[in-house]
Amino acid sequence: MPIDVLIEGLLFYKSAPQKKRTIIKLFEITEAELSEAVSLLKERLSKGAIRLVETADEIQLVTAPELAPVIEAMRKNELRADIGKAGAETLAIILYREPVSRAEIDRIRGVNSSFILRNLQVRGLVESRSSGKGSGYEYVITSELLTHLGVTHKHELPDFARIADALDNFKISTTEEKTI
Amino acid sequence: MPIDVLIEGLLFYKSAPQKKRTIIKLFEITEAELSEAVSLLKERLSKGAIRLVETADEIQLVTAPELAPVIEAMRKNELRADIGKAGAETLAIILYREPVSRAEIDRIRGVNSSFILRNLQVRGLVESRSSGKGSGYEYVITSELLTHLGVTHKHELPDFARIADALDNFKISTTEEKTI
Amino acid sequence: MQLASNFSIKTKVFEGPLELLLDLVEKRKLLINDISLAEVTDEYMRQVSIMQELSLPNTAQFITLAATLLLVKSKSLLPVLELTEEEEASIEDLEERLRQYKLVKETAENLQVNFGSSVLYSPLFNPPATPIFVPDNFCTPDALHKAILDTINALPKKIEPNKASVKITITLEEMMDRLQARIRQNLKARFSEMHADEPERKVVIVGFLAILELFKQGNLIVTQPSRFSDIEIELDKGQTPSYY
Repeated sequence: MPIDVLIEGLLFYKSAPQKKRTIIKLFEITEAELSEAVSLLKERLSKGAIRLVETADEIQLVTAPELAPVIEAMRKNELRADIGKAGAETLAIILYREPVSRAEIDRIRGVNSSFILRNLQVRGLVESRSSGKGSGYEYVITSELLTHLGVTHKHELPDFARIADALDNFKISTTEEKTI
Repeated sequence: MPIDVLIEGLLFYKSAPQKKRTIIKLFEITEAELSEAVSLLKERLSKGAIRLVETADEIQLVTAPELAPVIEAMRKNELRADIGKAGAETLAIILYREPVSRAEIDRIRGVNSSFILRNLQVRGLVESRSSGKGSGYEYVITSELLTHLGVTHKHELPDFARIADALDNFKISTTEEKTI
Repeated sequence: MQLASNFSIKTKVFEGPLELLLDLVEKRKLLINDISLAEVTDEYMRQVSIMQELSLPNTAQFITLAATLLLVKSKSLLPVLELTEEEEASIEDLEERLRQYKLVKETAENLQVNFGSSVLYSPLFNPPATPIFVPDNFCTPDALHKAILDTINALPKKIEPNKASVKITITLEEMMDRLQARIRQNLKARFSEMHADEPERKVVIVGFLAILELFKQGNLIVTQPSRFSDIEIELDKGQTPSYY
């Protein structure tokens, strides 16, 4: 069976985000095969009501943006969630700079962000994972965050490349962490 | 939006059989339009992992029969794996605090627990019930698990009073912090 | 109670020093550079001293940034002031950080508006009507007791009082008062003598800035006989007889 069909079946059956790592192991495929299958699947789904959301670590099936008003009507007077000013700043930093450490988030915002980060994790919008190097943690976005922003990939956000580049290009001496 | 896409979105989102009658009313279409859209949708889906099954009254999306062995293997794997540290923590919170809302479980653990809660429900370890107030659900331990644990009274649980205190104190201190 | 709510209406609460600084620069429709930073230093210091009086939490982190701002301002009032390489770098750093924060803030505003406006929905979860009961090794009172203890140990501790190592607690106003009193006694003081016993570099800078403020207001005569030599300070008796 084609890999893209296998992956579609898995995602449909689970109806939740799945780690790419897990899929690669489960179907005994390479990273390249996964990414090729994901492209094929995205293309095939594009004519219907289902979309594939993708982050660096995970993929998930969701409804197309055009269906949002229909489903919202079904969910009835549900409150629209607000993430707050501090939450939005923290999300913006993670979204455009991931993977990013807490020290880096704190430095950019000029304040301690641990409470906000916990809150964003509780809401399933970001995840922490061990950074590989050393004992530190780094933060990445979840596919859940992208679904709330109405995009299937972060590159679809308006101006993504420009903002990501600009945020990378500030000349700041990162050794100076005394500011917090 | 084409009717077949609307119907696909609805079936995908609900992930349960839907009455044809209800769909006709919801989208203000005729019976003929419905059956034409259903044919179109069946045709379009035929290349992927999802199929549309139809009875006299209902329609539903399911995984393709060719995938049955794969899905069955996955299901068995899931049930064979243990619930893990995260699963145990979530289960323990419900055991000591029930009935408890997802929001409170998330707040205590500092991460989003929704997928873990699904797994615990699929395994028959916890169940959700409507909380009465508002739209929320609360979680309780199933009677099977209580029997399995041999617990007839919550106060017999090790350290019950001290743990209840610690969690109560945490609840108070977090509701005071309205910093976001 | 009444007072407190009045205060919160008049004064925006700033979560961090960069947010306050950016707000001051943008209120004046200025670009981010050394000139605009010098211009907003007084207002920044004023806000920080209000925060200090109200004993707001996190005031310490505002004061750290104030030290760099005072450097910027000193340099702008007295261009001959020599800054060390490290000080120059900290000023450039502050400008870059402020520009970066400005971009983050603007991006965040868009994010906040878009968040939830068009959601991609994942399928609803329908719990099984008759689940099969599959307990595992974690499903014993002891294992769950251990799990709940781990959970409680991992709960975030109450936020500790800020232990940032910022010792400077002197405000600009206090410094100016102290300075005036000393000058009244000595009539003529030397900058180096005045601060010889101050171990904290930042206090020296605050003091220096206070001198420059008084000079600007016409209360002092400041002379520096030659470059790098000591700065001499006198009270301007002619212009401000009211001081006697």
